[in-house]
Amino acid sequence: MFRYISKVIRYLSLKNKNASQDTTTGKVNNEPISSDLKRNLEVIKGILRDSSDVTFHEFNFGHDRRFKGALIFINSLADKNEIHKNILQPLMYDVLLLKKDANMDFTKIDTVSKNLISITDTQKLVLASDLIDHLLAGATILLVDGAKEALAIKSQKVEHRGIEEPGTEAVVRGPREGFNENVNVSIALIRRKIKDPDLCIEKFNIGERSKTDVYIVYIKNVANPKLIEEIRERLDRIKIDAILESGYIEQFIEDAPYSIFPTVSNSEKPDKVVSKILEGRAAILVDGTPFALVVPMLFIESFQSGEDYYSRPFLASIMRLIRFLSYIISALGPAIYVALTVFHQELMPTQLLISIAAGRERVPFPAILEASLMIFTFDILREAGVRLPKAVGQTVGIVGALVLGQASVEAGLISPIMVIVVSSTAIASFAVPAQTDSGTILRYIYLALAGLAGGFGVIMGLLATLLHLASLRSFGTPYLWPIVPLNFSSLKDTFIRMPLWTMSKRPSAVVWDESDNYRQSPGLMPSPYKKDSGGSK
Amino acid sequence: MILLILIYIAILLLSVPGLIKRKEWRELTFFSVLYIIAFVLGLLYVLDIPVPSPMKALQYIIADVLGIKYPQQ
Amino acid sequence: MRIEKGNICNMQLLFLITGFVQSSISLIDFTVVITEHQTWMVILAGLVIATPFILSYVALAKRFPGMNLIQINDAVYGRFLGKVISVYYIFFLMMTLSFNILDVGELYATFLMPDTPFIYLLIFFTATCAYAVTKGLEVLARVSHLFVVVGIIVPVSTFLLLIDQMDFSNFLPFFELPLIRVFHGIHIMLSIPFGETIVFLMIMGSVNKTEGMVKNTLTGLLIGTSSLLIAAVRNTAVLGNTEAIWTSPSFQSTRLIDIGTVLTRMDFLIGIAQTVLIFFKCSLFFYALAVAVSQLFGLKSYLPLVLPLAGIEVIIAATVFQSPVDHAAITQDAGIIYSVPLMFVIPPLSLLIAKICGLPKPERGKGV
Amino acid sequence: MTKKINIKINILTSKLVLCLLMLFMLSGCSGGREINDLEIVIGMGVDKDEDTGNILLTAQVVKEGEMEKSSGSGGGGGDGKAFWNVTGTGESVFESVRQITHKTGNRLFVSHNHVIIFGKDLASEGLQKYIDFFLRAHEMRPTAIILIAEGRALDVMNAKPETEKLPAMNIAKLVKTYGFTSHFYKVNMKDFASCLMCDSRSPIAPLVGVSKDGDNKDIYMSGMAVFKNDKMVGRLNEDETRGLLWVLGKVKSGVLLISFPNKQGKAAFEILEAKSKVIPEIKDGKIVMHVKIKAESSLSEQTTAEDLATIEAFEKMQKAQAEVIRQEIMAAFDKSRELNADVFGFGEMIRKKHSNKWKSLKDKWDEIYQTIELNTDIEVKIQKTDLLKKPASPKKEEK
Repeated sequence: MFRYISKVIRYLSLKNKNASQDTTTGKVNNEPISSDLKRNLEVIKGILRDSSDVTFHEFNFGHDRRFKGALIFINSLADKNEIHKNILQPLMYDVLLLKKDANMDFTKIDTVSKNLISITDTQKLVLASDLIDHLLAGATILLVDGAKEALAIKSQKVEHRGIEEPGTEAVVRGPREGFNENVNVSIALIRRKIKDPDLCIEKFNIGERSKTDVYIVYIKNVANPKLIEEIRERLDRIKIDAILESGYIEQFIEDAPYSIFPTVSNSEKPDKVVSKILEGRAAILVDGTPFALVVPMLFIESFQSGEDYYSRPFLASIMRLIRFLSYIISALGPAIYVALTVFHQELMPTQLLISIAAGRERVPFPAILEASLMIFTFDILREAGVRLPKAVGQTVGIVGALVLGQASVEAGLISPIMVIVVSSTAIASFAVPAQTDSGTILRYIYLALAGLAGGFGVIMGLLATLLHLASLRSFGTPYLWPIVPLNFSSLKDTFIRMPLWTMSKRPSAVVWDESDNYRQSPGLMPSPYKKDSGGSK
Repeated sequence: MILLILIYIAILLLSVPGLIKRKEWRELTFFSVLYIIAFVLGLLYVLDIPVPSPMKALQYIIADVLGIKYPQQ
Repeated sequence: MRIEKGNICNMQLLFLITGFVQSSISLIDFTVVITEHQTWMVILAGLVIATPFILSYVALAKRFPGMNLIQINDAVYGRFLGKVISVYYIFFLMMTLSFNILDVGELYATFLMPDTPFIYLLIFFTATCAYAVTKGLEVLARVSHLFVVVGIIVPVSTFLLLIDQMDFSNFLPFFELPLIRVFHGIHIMLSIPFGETIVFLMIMGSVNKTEGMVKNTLTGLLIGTSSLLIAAVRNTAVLGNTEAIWTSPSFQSTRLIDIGTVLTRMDFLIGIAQTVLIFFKCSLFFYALAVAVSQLFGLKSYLPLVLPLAGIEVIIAATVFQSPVDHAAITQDAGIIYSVPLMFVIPPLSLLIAKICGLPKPERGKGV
Repeated sequence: MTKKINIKINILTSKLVLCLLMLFMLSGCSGGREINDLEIVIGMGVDKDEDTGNILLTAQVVKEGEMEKSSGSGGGGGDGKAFWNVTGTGESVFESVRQITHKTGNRLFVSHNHVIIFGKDLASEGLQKYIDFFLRAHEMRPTAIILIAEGRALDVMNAKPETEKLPAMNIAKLVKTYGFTSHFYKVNMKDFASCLMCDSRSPIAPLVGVSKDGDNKDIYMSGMAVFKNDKMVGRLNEDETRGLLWVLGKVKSGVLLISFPNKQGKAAFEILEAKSKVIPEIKDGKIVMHVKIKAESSLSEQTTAEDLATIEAFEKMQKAQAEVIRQEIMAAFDKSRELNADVFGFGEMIRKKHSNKWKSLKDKWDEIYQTIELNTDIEVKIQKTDLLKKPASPKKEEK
C-alpha cells in the first residue's frame, strides 16, 4: 500500500520535472544557427554564461582577410596543438597558397571544410543545441560569418591511462590488457580481436546531463536479435541525469532487482568479453569506466575464468570444482558449524566433538553469537583493508587477522575452531569473485537459519535459494542453465571443462539459431599420426 | 498466540493490497473465507481447544460403521 | 479456463514422477512393520498392479488435453456430481499434504532435533513449500531432476557403504507371512507411492506435448521404484529380523555404517534426502491443492489462496494425529481405504464414460 | 502484466520469508543445546545395587579440559583423569540416567556412547528389561558395543588404561580389534537385539574382566558370555569362541598352533582368511549340519629345526591345522549342547532353508538341538612361509 502511494508520488514528481525541463531548455532546443556570427556568439555565450574555460577565438581569414570566423572550444578538453596546426594554420596561412582568382566563397561551411580543414572527423551542425552538445563533448566549433551552419571538429584530447593489467582479474596465463576509462580504447581492444564485418557497435547516449556514450557490442547473426532488441528497449527506458559507471546501467536493466544474485556480469578484460560476444552475448560498454557489462549472465559464468580455457583442461577442471566447493564453503561454512555444534552433535566423530568441546569450554557466548561476531569482525577487516592505502592495509590485515585472532582465542572469547571455520570461509569467498556479494549475504542468512533451526533450517534455506535461482532469468535465459533446466550436452563446460575440441557448439541457451550454432567444426581432436606425416624420416 | 496473530497479520498485509489493486473481488472473497478458517483453526490450536480430526472420523466410519479393517498384528 | 500457464516438457514429467515416487522412501517404513523381509516383493507387486491404473490416468490426461482433474470431473460427471467428486479429491489432497508435512515434523522430532518445538518445524517447512508453490509449477519441474539425483545418490551410496554388513540370507524364506499381511502391504504400496500419482492429473494438463507421455511416465515409475527397492533391500539385508521394531529402519540401518571409524554417523544423509524429497512431494501436492481449490471456485489465479491454505495445512498436520502411533495405525488402515475410490475407481470410470459418450465434446461437455 | 505480477510475488514472498525469520527470532525458539552444556558420555555400565536391588548406572563422562592437556604437563588441578564416572540409581535405566543429572547439572549426552557394560549378576538375571532403553533412546546408536563384566561393570570402567585416556574408548578399541586372535567377538546392540528377537538363537556377548597387578588394573577380554533367552547361562572360553566363529565365518585372523606328535616342537600359523558355509539338511527327521570351511594360513613360527618348506610337510601341516580347527568347532558345539544354547544360529538356518518343516521343529527345538549332528569338512591351505625359507638352524648332513 505504502509502496503504491510512494510510487505514485514519485511518478508525479518525475512528470513535473520533465515538464519544467521542457520549458527552460525549449528555446535553445529549436533555435537554428543564424548567419550572423555576432549573434551566434552572443547566444552561445548566453548559454555558457558561467563557464570560464570556454575560449572564443575570433579571426579573419582568406586572401584579404575578408571572411570572419570564430573558433569555440573548451580549454580543458581541446587539443590546442591540433587546433593551431590543423585548423587555424590552414585557415589563416595555407589558404594563401590557393590561387587568388579561385575566388572561393568561404561563407559556405562546406567549402571551408572541404578545402581547408585537415581534420577528418568533422560534422556539420544546424541547431544551436547540437552545437552546445558537441562543444561540451570536446569538439572545436568553427563558425563562419554568413554561414547558417557550424562545423564541429573533433579535436579533443582526452587524458587517459595507458592499457594496464586490470587489478580485479589478474591471470597467470592469458592477455594482460584491460579495458580503459576511455571507451574508444575499449572498443579498439575488442575490434582488434574480432575482425569481422558482422561485429556491430551501436551507440546510445544516456544521461540528461552526463550525456554518456554507451555502446552495445555484439555480432550480428550470432547474437539473438530479440536479445539486442530487448537491450535497446531497456536502455531507452533509462531516464537519469548521469551515468557515472556501468553499475548505473546494470541496476536499471537487470531482471531481478530484488535478488541478491547478479543477473548482469561485468569484466575488465577484453579477452573475456570477446569470448562472451562470440558465444552470442552482447556487451555494453560505458564511457568512463573500464567495466563492461555482458548480458545475459548465467550463474555458471561466475565459476568460469578465462584461464580455464587457456590452460589445459585437466587442472582447469579441478580448479573449477574447487571454485564450486569454495563457494559452497563460503556460503555454508559457519552455518554448518553452528548447526553441528548446537543441534547435531551426534553427527560429529567423537574425537572431533571432544576437541571442539574442549576449545569452547571457556567461551562465554552461544555458538551463533560467536560465529556472527567473528564473521562481522572479518567483514570489518576486509572493508577497512580495501579502503586503506596499500602499506597501511597490510598492517591492518596482520593486526586484525593475527593479533586479534590469536588474542581472542587466548582470552577465551572465541574458540580456536571457530577461527579456523571463519577464516577458511573468508578465504573461500574470494575464490569466486563474481559471487562474493551473494556469498557474503547468503552466509549471514544461512547462519541465522542454522541458529534458528539447525540443519533443518539450512536445508530449507538451501531449497528456497535453489527455487529462487531456478526462477531467475537474465534477459530471457534461465539463470541456472544448463543445470536447470537440464541440458546434457552443455554440461561439458559446467562442473568440469572438457577439452576445447569437444565444445564445438555455442551454448544453446544464449544463441539465436539453435540448429546452426557451430563455432568450430566438430571432430577437431588432434591426432598427429592420422595423416601421412611424411617428414618423419 | 502473539506469534500466530503476527503471522496472520503478515499474511493479510502481503496478500490483500495486491488483490484490491487488481480488483479481483472474487479472489478476495475466497481468500477471506480460507483466511478466516485458517485463523480460527490456528486460534483453536493455540488455545489448546481440541480441533476435530477428520482422520479420526474417517477411521470411525470406515472401521466401525462399515467394518472394513485389516487385522491388527 | 486453466489457471497455470506454465508449460513443462516430457522430460520434466519423467523427473517429476521419479522424484515423486522416490519421496515415499520414508513411507516404506510403514509397510515394513507389516511385511517385514518381504517388503521388496510388495514394492514390486505394488508397481505391477499400479501400472495399469497409472496408465489410465495418463490416458485420461491425453483424452482431455490441457485440462486438469477438476475440469475433467466437471466434463465427465456434470456440474453437480463433478463438484462433489472434486471436493472429495480436494479433501484427499489436503489430508495427504498434511500427512507429508507431519512426516517431516516427526522425522525431526524423533531423530534429528528432538528439542525443537514441533509446530515451528511445521510452520517453517510449510512456509518454504508455500514459497515453492508461488514460484509455480514450471520452476518446480525445472529443478525436479536435482531432487531425483538426491533420491538416487543417497540410497545407492548408503547401500554401498553397508554392503559388508549385509546378510542376504535375511530374505529367506521367501514366502512366510500370511497372505492377508502381504495383501495389506501391497495395498499400502499401491496407495502411498503409486496411487498418489493421481495428483499428476492436476499437472499433466500442463505438459506441452502429449506424445511420449506414457513412455516417460513408466520410465519415471521404474526409476523411482528402483530407488525404493534399493532402500528396502538395504534395510532388510542389514537389519534382518530387527527391521520391524525400529521406528525408522532406514535411519537405523545407516546408523550402522562404520567404515574405518571415519565414515560413521551417515544418518544425516537419510535426513537430508528425506527432508528434500518430502519437500518436493509436499510442494507438488500443495500446488495441486491450490490449483484445485481455485479451479473449483473459478478463480483467475491460485496465488492468493496459497498462504491461507498453508495456515490450514499446518494446523491440520499438527492436530490430525495424537501421536506417531496413531499416525501409523490410522494411515495403515482407514488412511489407505478411504482413498481407494479416488485412485482406483473414479479415474478408470471417467475414462470409460468419456469413451462411451465420446467426450470431450467441443465446449462444455455434457454430464452422464 | 503477468511479468509484473510475478515480480510482485517475488517481492512478496521474499518479504514473507524475512518476516517469518524475524518472528522466529523474536520468539526465540531454538531447542539447540550449546556444546558446553553437554556431558559427553562415552560409555555406560549397568550393575545391580547391592543394598536396594535397584539399578546402579555408571556413565563415563569426558572431561574435555583434561583431554586437551598433553599427558606430559600434568599440572593443574584434578587427578589428571580425563574421565569421570558418575553413578545414579533407580528402578529403571532411564530413571537412573536422569538421576545422574543430580550430580552433573547437565543432561547426559549419550550419542557418543561406545560401549554398554552389564554386570555379571545382572546378566544372569536377564537383560531384557534393561536393554530396552539402550535401543529406544533416540540418541543411542545401534553400533554401541555390548559387553558383560566378569564382576561389576563399575570396576571395569574405573580401570584406567595406560595409553588411552578414556577407559570406554579403550574397551571399544579392544573389542573392535578382535580379529588379531578371534578369541572373542564384537557384538553391537543391533546384533544382540536381533538374537534376542529370534526364537531359537542364543545371544552372545564378549566378557571383560579386570586383572589386578598391585596398583595397576588392567582390562582383558576373557571369552564370550552365552545367553539362553536373555539370561546368561555360561561362557565360551577362547578356543570355543573361535570354534563358534569358524562356523559363523567371522574368523579374521589368529594363531593356529600345531604340534608334531613324534618329534618335539611346534609350528604356529597365522590365519589369513577363513570362509565358511553351513548347509542344513533334514534326513528322515534327523538334522545334519554340513559345515564347510576353507582357510588360508601362513607359517609364522616354528620351534623345530626341521625344514618345513617341503610339499610333504605342507600337506601334513595342513591336515594338522584342519584337525585343530575341527577340535575347536567341536569344543564349541559340545559346550553349546551342554548349555543347550543355540549360539550358532542353526535354528535360524533351518528356518530360512526349510521354513515349512521349521514350524514343527520350533516348539521342541531345545530337545532337537541335542540330537543335531555336525559334519565338518575343513580345508586349509598354507600360502607362504614369510621371510624364511628354512629355519636358522645348523645344516643337516646329507645322508
